[in-house]
Amino acid sequence: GSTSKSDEKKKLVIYTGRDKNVVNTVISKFKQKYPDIEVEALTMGAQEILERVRGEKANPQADFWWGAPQTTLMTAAEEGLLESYKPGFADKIPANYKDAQHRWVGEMLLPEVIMYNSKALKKEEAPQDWDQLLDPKFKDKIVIRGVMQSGTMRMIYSSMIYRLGADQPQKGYEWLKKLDANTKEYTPNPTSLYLKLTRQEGTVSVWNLQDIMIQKELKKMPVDFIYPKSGAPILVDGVGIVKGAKNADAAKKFYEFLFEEQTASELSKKFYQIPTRTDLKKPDWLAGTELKPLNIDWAVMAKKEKEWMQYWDANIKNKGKK
Amino acid sequence: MPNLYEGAGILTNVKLDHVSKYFDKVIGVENIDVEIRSGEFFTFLGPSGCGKTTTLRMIAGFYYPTSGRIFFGDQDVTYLPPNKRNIGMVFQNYALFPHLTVFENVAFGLQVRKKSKQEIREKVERALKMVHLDGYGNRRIDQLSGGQQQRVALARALVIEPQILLLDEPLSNLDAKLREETRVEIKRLQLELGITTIYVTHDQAEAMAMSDRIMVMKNGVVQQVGTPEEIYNRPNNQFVASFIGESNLLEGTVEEMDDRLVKVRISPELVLSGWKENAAPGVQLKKGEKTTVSIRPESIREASSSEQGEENVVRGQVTLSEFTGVSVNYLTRVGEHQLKSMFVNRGFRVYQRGEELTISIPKESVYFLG
Amino acid sequence: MPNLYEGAGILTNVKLDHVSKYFDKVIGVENIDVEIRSGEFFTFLGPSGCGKTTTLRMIAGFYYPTSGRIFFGDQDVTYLPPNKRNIGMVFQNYALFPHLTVFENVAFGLQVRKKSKQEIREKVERALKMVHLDGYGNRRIDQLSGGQQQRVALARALVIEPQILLLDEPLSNLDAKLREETRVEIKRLQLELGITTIYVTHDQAEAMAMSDRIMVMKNGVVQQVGTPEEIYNRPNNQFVASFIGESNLLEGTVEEMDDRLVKVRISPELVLSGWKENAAPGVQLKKGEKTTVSIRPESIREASSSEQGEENVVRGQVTLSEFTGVSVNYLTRVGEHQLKSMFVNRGFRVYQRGEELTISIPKESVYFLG
Amino acid sequence: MYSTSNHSWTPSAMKRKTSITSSPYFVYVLVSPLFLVLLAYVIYPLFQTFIESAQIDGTFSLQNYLEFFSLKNTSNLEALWTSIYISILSVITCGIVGVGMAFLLERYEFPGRKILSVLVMVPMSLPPLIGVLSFEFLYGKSGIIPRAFQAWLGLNEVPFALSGITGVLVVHTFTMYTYFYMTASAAIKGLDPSLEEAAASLGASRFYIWRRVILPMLTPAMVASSLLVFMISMASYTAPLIFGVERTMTMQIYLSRTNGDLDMAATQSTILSIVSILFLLIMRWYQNIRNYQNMSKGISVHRTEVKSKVGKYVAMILSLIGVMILLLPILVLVLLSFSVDGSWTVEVLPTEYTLNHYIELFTDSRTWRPIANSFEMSMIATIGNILFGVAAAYAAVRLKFKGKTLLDVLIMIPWALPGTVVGINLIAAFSEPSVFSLNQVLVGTFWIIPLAYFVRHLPLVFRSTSAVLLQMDRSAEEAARSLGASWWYSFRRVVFPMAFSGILVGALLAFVQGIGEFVASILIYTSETVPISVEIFQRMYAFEFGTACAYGVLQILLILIVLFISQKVSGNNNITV
Ligand SMILES: Nc1ncnc2c1ncn2[C@@H]1O[C@H](COP(=O)(O)OP(=O)(O)OP(=O)(O)O)[C@@H](O)[C@H]1O
Ligand SMILES: Nc1ncnc2c1ncn2[C@@H]1O[C@H](COP(=O)(O)OP(=O)(O)OP(=O)(O)O)[C@@H](O)[C@H]1O
Ligand SMILES: [Fe+3]
Ligand SMILES: [Mg+2]
Ligand SMILES: [Mg+2]
Repeated sequence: GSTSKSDEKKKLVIYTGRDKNVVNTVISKFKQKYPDIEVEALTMGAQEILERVRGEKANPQADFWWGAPQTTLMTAAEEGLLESYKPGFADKIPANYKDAQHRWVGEMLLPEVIMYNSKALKKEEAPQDWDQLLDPKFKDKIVIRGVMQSGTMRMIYSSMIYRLGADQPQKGYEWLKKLDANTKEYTPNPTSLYLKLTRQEGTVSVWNLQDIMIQKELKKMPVDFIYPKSGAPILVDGVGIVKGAKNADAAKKFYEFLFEEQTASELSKKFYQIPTRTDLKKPDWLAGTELKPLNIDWAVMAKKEKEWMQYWDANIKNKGKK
Repeated sequence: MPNLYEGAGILTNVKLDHVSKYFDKVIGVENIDVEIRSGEFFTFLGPSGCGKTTTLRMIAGFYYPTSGRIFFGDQDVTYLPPNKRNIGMVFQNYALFPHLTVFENVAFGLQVRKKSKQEIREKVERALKMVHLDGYGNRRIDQLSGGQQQRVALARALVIEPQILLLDEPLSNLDAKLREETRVEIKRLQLELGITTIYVTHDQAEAMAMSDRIMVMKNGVVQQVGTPEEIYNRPNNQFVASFIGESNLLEGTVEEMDDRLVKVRISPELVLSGWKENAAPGVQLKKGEKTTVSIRPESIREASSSEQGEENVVRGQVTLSEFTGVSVNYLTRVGEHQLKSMFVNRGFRVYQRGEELTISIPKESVYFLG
Repeated sequence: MPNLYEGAGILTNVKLDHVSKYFDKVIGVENIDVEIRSGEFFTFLGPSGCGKTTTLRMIAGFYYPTSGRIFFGDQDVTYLPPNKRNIGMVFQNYALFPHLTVFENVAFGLQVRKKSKQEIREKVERALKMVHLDGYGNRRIDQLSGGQQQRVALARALVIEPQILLLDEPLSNLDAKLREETRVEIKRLQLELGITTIYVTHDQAEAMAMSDRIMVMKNGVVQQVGTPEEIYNRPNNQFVASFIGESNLLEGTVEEMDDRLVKVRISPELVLSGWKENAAPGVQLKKGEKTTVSIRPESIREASSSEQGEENVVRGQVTLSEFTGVSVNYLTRVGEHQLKSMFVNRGFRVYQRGEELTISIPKESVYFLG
Repeated sequence: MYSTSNHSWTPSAMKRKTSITSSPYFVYVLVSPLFLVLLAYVIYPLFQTFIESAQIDGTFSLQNYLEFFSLKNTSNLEALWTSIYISILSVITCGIVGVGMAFLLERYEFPGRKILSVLVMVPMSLPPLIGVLSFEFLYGKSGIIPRAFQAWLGLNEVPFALSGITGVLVVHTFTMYTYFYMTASAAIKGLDPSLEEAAASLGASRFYIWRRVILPMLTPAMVASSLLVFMISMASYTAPLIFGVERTMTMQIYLSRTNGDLDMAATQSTILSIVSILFLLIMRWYQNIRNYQNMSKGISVHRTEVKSKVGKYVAMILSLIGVMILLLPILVLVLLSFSVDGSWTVEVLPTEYTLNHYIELFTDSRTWRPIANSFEMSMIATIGNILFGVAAAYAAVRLKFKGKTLLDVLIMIPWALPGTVVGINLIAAFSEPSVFSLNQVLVGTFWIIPLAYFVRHLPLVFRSTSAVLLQMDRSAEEAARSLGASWWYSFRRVVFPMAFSGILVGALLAFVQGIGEFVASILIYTSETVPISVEIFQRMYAFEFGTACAYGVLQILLILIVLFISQKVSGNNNITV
């Protein structure tokens, strides 16, 4: 049963993949607005959220799932872990950024871009487009976040294959093989990716725009991004209500709150999020960059990704140099 | 719960009812059937590995018999846990508590019985004094010599004044003086408190001196149960005769026999006569038949020259002469036989190897084992 | 470095040069100064806790002396590691390797010496046979009885035929038969191979029977070193007299004295005379002065009625009568004194507590301890 | 009989009592609670895992297993092989380092030995997440040591860097040698000193004695730690990942799960546990061949002799070096906690230092909550481990009953599985009320984490306790019983104190593991019970690397205090000079 007595505080349990600072900011604002709702936010990786929600399916503990790549959300939706709910702002979000049955909705866009060490390389010296990554001059200068464990990376790599023709992945494989040849190392986690980059074990990588901005602006790390000329795969990071949520009301309130203009623009300013809502103003820090997406059919990607990545893992990874 | 610990006055005979114990296929003991009377001092005697410890451990409750039952009084205790048996045990390997001091080791059983601090202190000190370890209370066990450790084990078992005392070679590492004193002390306690005591020793003299009855075992099988005199003077078989004390075992043929006397020819040079009644139970002597004669070395005397040629007086050559302080032991060759004899050291002249010696074997010391 | 393992022919006398060992403040042994001759069978004898094991462990190299030096032959071995000493040792606590079988335990020392498989097999089997454990080779140590374990320990030390053999109560858990046999075996090995043997035992008879010389200790201090006869018949002091065998120690005053005979009054009822030369080293007897007389119980005889009233013949009341098989022991009260006596069991009549008994004390058995 | 006594009981009253406790089946009464608990927390989830792996669309099928072993796609087989290979090597390296350190620190007395013997345990307190990173900082391509060499030798490139299997082994050795160290120390302490003397008297050299007497006598301890190390290496995730050894069983499981291949993941988990169980069975068999129980008569003297001066100093220097090497990664953490995030780039050592991370920690009122949480939950779990683990070890070593091996296997399985799998199993088992959870939903409550720690770390106490019990002469316990002590009394006064060293080792390992546990915690923690590891993870996730390190340092310090106190409690008095 959900919260019963009126004098008792209502509760809201959020599983979130967002960083602590984002969570704190949003929740304290939310609490100002809804002082009678007690919010519990548990931070973990998207994969862990999926595992937890899966495990708790019979007796869900969470109400709101805040933050996971759309592929994960799609899996969860397929497994029946997400509640179908159409929020009030739904119309302001383009159809390709949300589930048709409203089991999840994209909150922000994560363009995947090229990252470089701005202390070691000048902006002009860095690769300007995907294909330039294959340039021999970047041999052993590229470090990549371990592909198989990272939703982001799998997405980028699949996009590269898709880009060169989804029906004939061989081309994409070739491309990735060349990239592998130039890659010095795959790092086990984002932290060590940044560490290796700043410590100049490598100078170039690919990663998502938001993180790069945070590192650059908030952490004063010597990194910067280059938006590939031919366009970037834009990942959608979304949210949803857990199926069987005990505090569905509160979850809906939070849902709406999260997408309010004020919240979204604050997150955008402070944490470099690019909101999915089309009706909002483009953040200042994006001035001059055109968000050109690669043209990708996510349904096809989702179907193929597993096969492609397994192939990559088995046949390409660490084999490019031979 | 019954207060077993206030044991005084309780009669505790221990009955082993056809008890056997096998270790997989190895025989520990087989079919032991004996009753140890309440308040008795009972000794298990037998060669190393004959099953003494095994039997004791079954009585203590550390082994369950493979078959058979054990009773304390009327109560079947075969499967009763050891701590319910009100026994005190000295283990062959001491089994001291290494993490406790000497005092704490001895106090352990009293603490279990929830005695007052005061009483524990007094009793432990008395017990330590008894084994000459007063002043060692605070020592750690590993700071004691082997014999001292054994004494702690002894004190620990005695201090609780149990109803049944199981002693597995409790004095094996002590010197004669201390053994003697401790023996007296154990005996005193046993008599005073009416404790049923079961004693394992490798020392026959000790067994003889202390026991009310002795059980002689061999390869897990009981050979004889009886008083020290019975066992010594009327052994059931050759094994008992030779195991308890020294014995000359000689095979021969009954040559002559009348109502009282039997004459046995051992060898051309050696004919012995003895009293007919001196025969092991069940032995039927018949003229012309084989028999085995047992003679204790200490019963043999040096014959004076005047006795020469008398019955049971023979002359031989000393092949081994051994001085033990108390006595001189000889091996004397008579024909093909070597006769052991033991002469008490009274300042007699000591014969050396090779010398001739005339010995006399009293008729009453010739025992027929059949 | 000399190859100690090929020991045959090397003379190994063991010299303890003013050796002391303290454990913090506790005295282990103090100022031991003795030389054990090559090939000798030397015994440490003394009450429990007197420092026998401590001394042995210093010779083995497990303790370093607090002061003093130890020599094997000319070589100072005080700090030489044990494994370089070519010793064989039987530990008082056996110290068997629980993770190895009987065979492996015994073979250990031979494997260290890199003997061939064949040789090891043969030697181990012979050693096991010697201690009557043939067929036990594959047993685990925890499947043996106490005495069997001790025998494994013995076999393990003997099989390597070391130059120096250190035996710490190696027979304490064996029965008389087996002790006897093993003693003979040890002795044989020792003589055959010229092994210097240092033996610790609590059994004086054993010590007497086997030893070339004996060192008697008390509280860590040496009391006397000498042959068994010397120690038994001419003890240095009261302690030795009473520790080695039984002794009646009686205090009295020298009443009469001539060139050969001394007469001592012990009590109004008891006057003893003995030969003057029977006195401990350094004892000066003077008329009117106090002296202590030592009489061995076994030297006391039952007096025939005809001897009544003669010198050294006294009448008393039996206060304790103990049958040990070999002998009957009496305590006889004469005035305020209790005289221990031991009569060999020859089927004599056994006096009971309370009966009157007349005893005779041979003059040659009266020894003056000063 | 007994009629003369004036108490009121009758033989029949006694008989009733006897009939329960004396029955040969009594032991089953004793051990069945153990089995019940294990059934609930181990078998049940594991069985479900197996069912999942052997079911395709609701019908039984071994398809997944065929696929696993198919030669068409060998990545699973490769992963299995790599995992086994790494695990065996890890056992060997951990054994060498752990036993070596135990030998130096237990057998030699030198100034500072006590401090070193605490420090040597510190590596196990290394927080798993940032801990592995510190290796990167130390030995990675841009690590302090390679860069120092590069600078020193004036090279263009770093001369060496840790990677691949070597890297994994270094990390494994570093983080897991403590299993060997601690169990071996306890065993060396409990070893009958007269055995060494006996061997020496038979002419054996030090080395020979070690080879033939001491090491074999340490078998129970070594078997215990080998099992622990092997299994956790099999389940190791981060270390192989960091050093680019990606084809491991855990990685395969992870990938299967992210791919949504749940039945394949279940298959892989099952195979992982089967390998670990096989290893367990082999080790048990090996251990059971021989007897390790102290058989000497009486209590042997501990040798009081100081060894040669040279040996003493060599030992001192060796252990000092050992400890320094072992402490390096922790020192790096300390260094990082004081350096400005992102400032340390191409230099050998950080250039800018700051106290900010600590200030941040100490000014945040919530800093202590996770620490308190972790200590509390780990403590609860450890107490449970002691109660249950010691009882189970006692039963397994001392009692005779059928199903001992099964008990052993059951206890060890949670250790053999990857933490994630354990976490997921627990969620699955306790997200609905069941008999085993006393009809409570444990998921989302405080109790689920202590329960996870308990189940997962039970093997530590169980193993180390059984190792000492195997070594301990059981006759002391018999003596206590013969003196009238009930089972419980003699357990309390004799068995427990005599086995204390082993129990303490297990308890410490369990406690420290609990404090560091992350993989399962992240799946089951609630906002009330954020453990320190999750907190560190969150800081790292928010890119507050320095603060995360500072947090880690705090954790290490606290663990160090615990270790130090326990060292004092255990009264390290076996070596006296
Ligand atoms: N480690 C130790 N610490 C303190 N005192 C000790 C230590 N070892 C032995 N002692 C003491 O030193 C004395 C001599 O001991 P030792 O073991 O040499 O006696 P022992 O003659 O062999 O006696 P036993 O016949 O009982 O074995 C004893 O009083 C003993 O208590
Ligand atoms: N656990 C066991 N497994 C196999 N055989 C055993 C075991 N325990 C004892 N035995 C065997 O049982 C027999 C009897 O052993 P027990 O310990 O009772 O002998 P004992 O009479 O006490 O001998 P000792 O005087 O040498 O102590 C021995 O032959 C011994 O080898
Ligand atoms: Fe004896
Ligand atoms: Mg025995
Ligand atoms: Mg001794």
